[in-house]
Amino acid sequence: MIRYLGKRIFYMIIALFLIITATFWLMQAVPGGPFTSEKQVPPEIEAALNAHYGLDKPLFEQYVDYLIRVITWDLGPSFKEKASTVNQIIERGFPVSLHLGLQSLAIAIFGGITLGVIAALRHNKWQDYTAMVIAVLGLSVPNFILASFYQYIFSIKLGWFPIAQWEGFEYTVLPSFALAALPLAFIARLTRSNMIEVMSQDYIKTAKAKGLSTFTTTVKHAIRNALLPVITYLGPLSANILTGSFVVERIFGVPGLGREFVMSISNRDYTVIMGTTVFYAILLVVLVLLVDLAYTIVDPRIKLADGGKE
Amino acid sequence: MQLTKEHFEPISMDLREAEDIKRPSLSFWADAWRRLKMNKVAMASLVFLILLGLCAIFVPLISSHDYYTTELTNKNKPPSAEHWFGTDDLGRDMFVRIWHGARISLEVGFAAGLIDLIIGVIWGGIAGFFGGRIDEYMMRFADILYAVPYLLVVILLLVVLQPGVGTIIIALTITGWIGMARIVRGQVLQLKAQEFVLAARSLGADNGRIIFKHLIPNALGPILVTLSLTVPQAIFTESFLSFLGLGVSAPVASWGTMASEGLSALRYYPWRLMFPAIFISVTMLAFNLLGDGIRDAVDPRLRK
Amino acid sequence: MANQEPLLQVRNLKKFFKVGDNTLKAVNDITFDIKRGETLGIVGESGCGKSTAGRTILRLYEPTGGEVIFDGQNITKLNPQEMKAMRRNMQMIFQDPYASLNPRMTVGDIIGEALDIHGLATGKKRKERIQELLSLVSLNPEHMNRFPHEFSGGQRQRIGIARALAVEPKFIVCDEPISALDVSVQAQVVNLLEQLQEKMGLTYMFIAHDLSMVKYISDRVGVMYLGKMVELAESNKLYEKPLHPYTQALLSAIPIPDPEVERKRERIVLEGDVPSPMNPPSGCHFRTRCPKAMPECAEREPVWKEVEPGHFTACHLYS
Amino acid sequence: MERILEVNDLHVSFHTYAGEVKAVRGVNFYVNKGEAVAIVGESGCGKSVTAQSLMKLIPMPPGEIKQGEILFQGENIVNKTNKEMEAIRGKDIGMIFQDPMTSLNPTMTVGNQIVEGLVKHQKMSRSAAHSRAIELLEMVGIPQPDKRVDQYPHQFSGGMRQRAMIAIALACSPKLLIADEPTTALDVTIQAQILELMKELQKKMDTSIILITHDLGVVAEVCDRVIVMYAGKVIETGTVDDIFYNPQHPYTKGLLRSVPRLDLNKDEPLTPIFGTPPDLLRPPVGCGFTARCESAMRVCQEIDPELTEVSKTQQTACWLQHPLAKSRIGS
Repeated sequence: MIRYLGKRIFYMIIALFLIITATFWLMQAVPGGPFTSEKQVPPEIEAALNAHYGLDKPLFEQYVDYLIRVITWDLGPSFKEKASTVNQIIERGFPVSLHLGLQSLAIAIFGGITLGVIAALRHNKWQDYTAMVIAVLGLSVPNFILASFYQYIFSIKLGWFPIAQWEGFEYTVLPSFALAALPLAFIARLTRSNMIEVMSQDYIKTAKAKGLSTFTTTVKHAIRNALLPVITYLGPLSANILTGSFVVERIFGVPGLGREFVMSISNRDYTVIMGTTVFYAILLVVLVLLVDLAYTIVDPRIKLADGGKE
Repeated sequence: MQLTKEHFEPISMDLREAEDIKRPSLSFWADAWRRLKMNKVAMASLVFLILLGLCAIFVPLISSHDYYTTELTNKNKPPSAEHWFGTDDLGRDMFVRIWHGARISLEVGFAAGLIDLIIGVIWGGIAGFFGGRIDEYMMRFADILYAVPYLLVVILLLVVLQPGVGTIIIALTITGWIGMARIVRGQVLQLKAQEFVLAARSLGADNGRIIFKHLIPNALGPILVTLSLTVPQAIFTESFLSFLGLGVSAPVASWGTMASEGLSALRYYPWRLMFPAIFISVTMLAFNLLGDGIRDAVDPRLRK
Repeated sequence: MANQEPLLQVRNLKKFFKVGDNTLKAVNDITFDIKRGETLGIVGESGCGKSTAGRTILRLYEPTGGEVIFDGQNITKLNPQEMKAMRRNMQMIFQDPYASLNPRMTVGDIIGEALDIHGLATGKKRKERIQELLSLVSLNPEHMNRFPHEFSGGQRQRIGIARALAVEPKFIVCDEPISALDVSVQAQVVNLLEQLQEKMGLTYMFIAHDLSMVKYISDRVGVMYLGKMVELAESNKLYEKPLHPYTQALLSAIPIPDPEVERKRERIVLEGDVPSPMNPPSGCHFRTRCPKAMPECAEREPVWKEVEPGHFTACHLYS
Repeated sequence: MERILEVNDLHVSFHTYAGEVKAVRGVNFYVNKGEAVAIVGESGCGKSVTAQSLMKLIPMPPGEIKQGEILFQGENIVNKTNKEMEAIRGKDIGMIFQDPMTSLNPTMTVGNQIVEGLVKHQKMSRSAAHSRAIELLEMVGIPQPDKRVDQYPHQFSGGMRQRAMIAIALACSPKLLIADEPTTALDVTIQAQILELMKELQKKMDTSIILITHDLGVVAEVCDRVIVMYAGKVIETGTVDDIFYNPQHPYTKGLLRSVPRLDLNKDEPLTPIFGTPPDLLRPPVGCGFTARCESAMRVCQEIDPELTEVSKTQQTACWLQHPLAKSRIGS
């Protein structure tokens, strides 16, 4: 267990190191240098700025400095929004995004599992077909289209929900559902195919041969085994929700980190791009690790001593 | 019925005949194609995608409009006989722009799919076939790259590089091949241990024969299924990036940029969002349905 | 017999696999001969290393140690070209009639592959040869353009035999060729193998877990347990006078299709499970389940020796 | 003799995309109290489908019991609802499956899998059921049962898993135990252990056993009576002595002649049955064995023979039993 964990954390650190390094050097490659703004800055001010941020040092030293600052969780100032640091922008935007993300994840997990289980239990009946049509639509309609569609129908035409902003529960409904669609569809399909496979396993026959009711067999034997593999996909699905938040927050004007990130891209606010990317990368990599760990704990078959799955 | 003596005359059974096979002979691919043809949804998707491809090639060539000419007197017009899908805020013909966007989507989708396929098959094939140390190092490298969030890398690259279709394809494939490599490696590892490969080895077959005659033909099914998912994924990512303003730059039309422009005018000119939205969604849907159909057609578990 | 030298001599053969940080000693120091024209049966339970032994003898797995001498030539030392030529002499028939034929190739191409690799026949001659081979294993030659999935298990196994015969080998390793088949079909395959042996002077190594079938087809039988050969004798003798306690238990465990015999039989039922081959017991591997285990069994490995003429065993009871 | 089970004219079909597979085509047999009956046949002969139909465990759809009756203790199971079946399964009829590796739930402890049946049928509290589970594990010969009870199936070896399956099947002391190829997936020395255990428990609990197998040796070792199935039908039935020493049906004879005997020296060659069993998607009109039968007659191709009595204990379905056939062969 400890060894497996150590190994995983080691790879995680390598991956993060690569991301930070790549981010830094890519930003250096931007034509004109990362900290050049379009406006003409008086040379003496620019020199002062450069000195202050260590931009006059050789690149490699700047790189080392940057690494150290990331480790001490100091992501530097924003160059466009003079009053805030990147840390402040993350502290401001992330709670909103987290709220939205968790709500979407909850919808996706609950809805996806329900849909998948129903479809599997009513295999090849109309409930199955309906659920799978919903799922394939969820996989096919991109989130930004779906978000715009929701906004047009439910806000502009029907007026049921506010068009934009983030001021209360009713503001969270449309963005959450727009973000949840793809993970929901994915979970539904996965749950369904796992359920169908599990239902044909010998141990389901054993359970029935014991005289257990269909309900008990389904809940205690089938669903549990069918859902275990779904857990492993929660990592990638969270990543999907996270990147989806870039567009959905923009469309609904949600003041989250996703929108900040998109704005920093259009503003070419390089320190914010770098800082947010590093933050997202850490978040996702840690999340994937946690999900994998959760899986190994939940599934008794996996002996961590042997180095992970199978 | 009255049984007579004649009924109890012995008959000689030709035992060879008992073993004759009467069903027509079908190769795996002929059989898979037959199954795919029976799947109406998948065939409809295939037909749609072929039509989409043909229109993307020919409509911009034969249309009297083009995608970049602005006509400021004619802006934000709803669909009409002259402009089938209406015009945008610069008076450009949406119909031609949509087909131009289709070109970009399909280009990006197939180019990214092809590059993923080539790198993935070579990388995963080598790792799986040779195994041992080589496999360990190659897959560890892939694992670390895989841990890097896909879209973040793509976005980061697009911020830095010159915008354009080529850039998008490079950005999409820089870590996109890993999924294919993993599938191919898994297949090769599994097939390599099969008895028919051992049989070929015991006959004295060399690596080339084993790879090309035994491994690749048997891994082709899962590769095709993976490819059928890679293409719509790439199309989606391109339109997503264009929507964020990181894709192709004006005046080139991509479905994503059109949707992004249409969104700002949603309240008054809904068709400007509607057409690109429908085209992205239906194309994605067709690819997904075709992919499902291909998966069902080549899945050996359904085979009897 | 003109040549008294054994066709195949296996000397201290070892095959170890690395599994994580452990070593799986699948075949651990086995020694025996196979005479020209005979059938040597190898029996043992799952995990005893019998299949690995067969594959290592053909160098489908590289041996970890020991020698395999075929017709006076040590094949473990051959370079790839020499080995390829050697493969014409030694072939294999596999266990799983579904996995041993490439599902994407026609039956003709599966059999023809052997001809292609060694350049034995091309064009019209190739087709004729394939049809001749199909007839040899009692399959309809017209079926050469069909795919494996169109055949039944027994027919597929015959295709596998035809493939092995294509290169006209002297020696064939039959790796559980009948285990996956139905009872009535098993006899078809076994009879075919016997006919071919007679017709073509083949030498077989017949691996199986079904001791009654092995005894039926083999001239001599070797018994394996956890990577070791524990006993080897002429097949009737092995049944009449088994020396090793494991052989005794194995023979006793096999039910006989005769109710009268079964009613009278006293059975030795072994306790417990086969230990993991990753971590076999010290000394004699069988001692944990052996009804006659002695203190010295845990201390030293028994030596493989000829207790009676032609009857080998490795057991402290006979040292 | 009390008849615990009687099956009359059972037909079971599966509806596949290729058409209706008639897996069981009119099966008749019975089981007495305390008796061990074997159902023997090759793969695809319908023996497993028959066994699973007895508990209505075949998946429906695609499966369907088309006609016939299954009388368990005088009550027709075929007409019972799912709820009524639940009360019988595990309580009156227990079942063991072929592959011990897949027939236990991998994510539930072995103990809990035994407990479930006890809680359901004997209304035991969970803690009482848990201690009962330990007793049961001990009864089936699992060492350290108090420790093993809380382990997961993957921590058990194949033989131990099959023992655990037996414990599950016998937890509520059923009157009938159906064992579907219980030792096929096991090594011979482990098979010997499991068969020994089954014989011992049968004596102790006075359970009737239906043993599904293709291994004639296992039949000779364990069973009192034998039912031979071919192509979805019973083609011969009798006591073990009838079947092994006086087989009447050419298929039974062929089966016996195609397996070598360990205790005899090799003197006569094996006589295989040529060909393969018929496709039950398109079952043959007459006797299903005609195409592979050395003694086939014209009538065999046209009319399916019915089970006729050979002796008080033995029946066979073969036209060779017809007086006209006997007189021809006699002359």
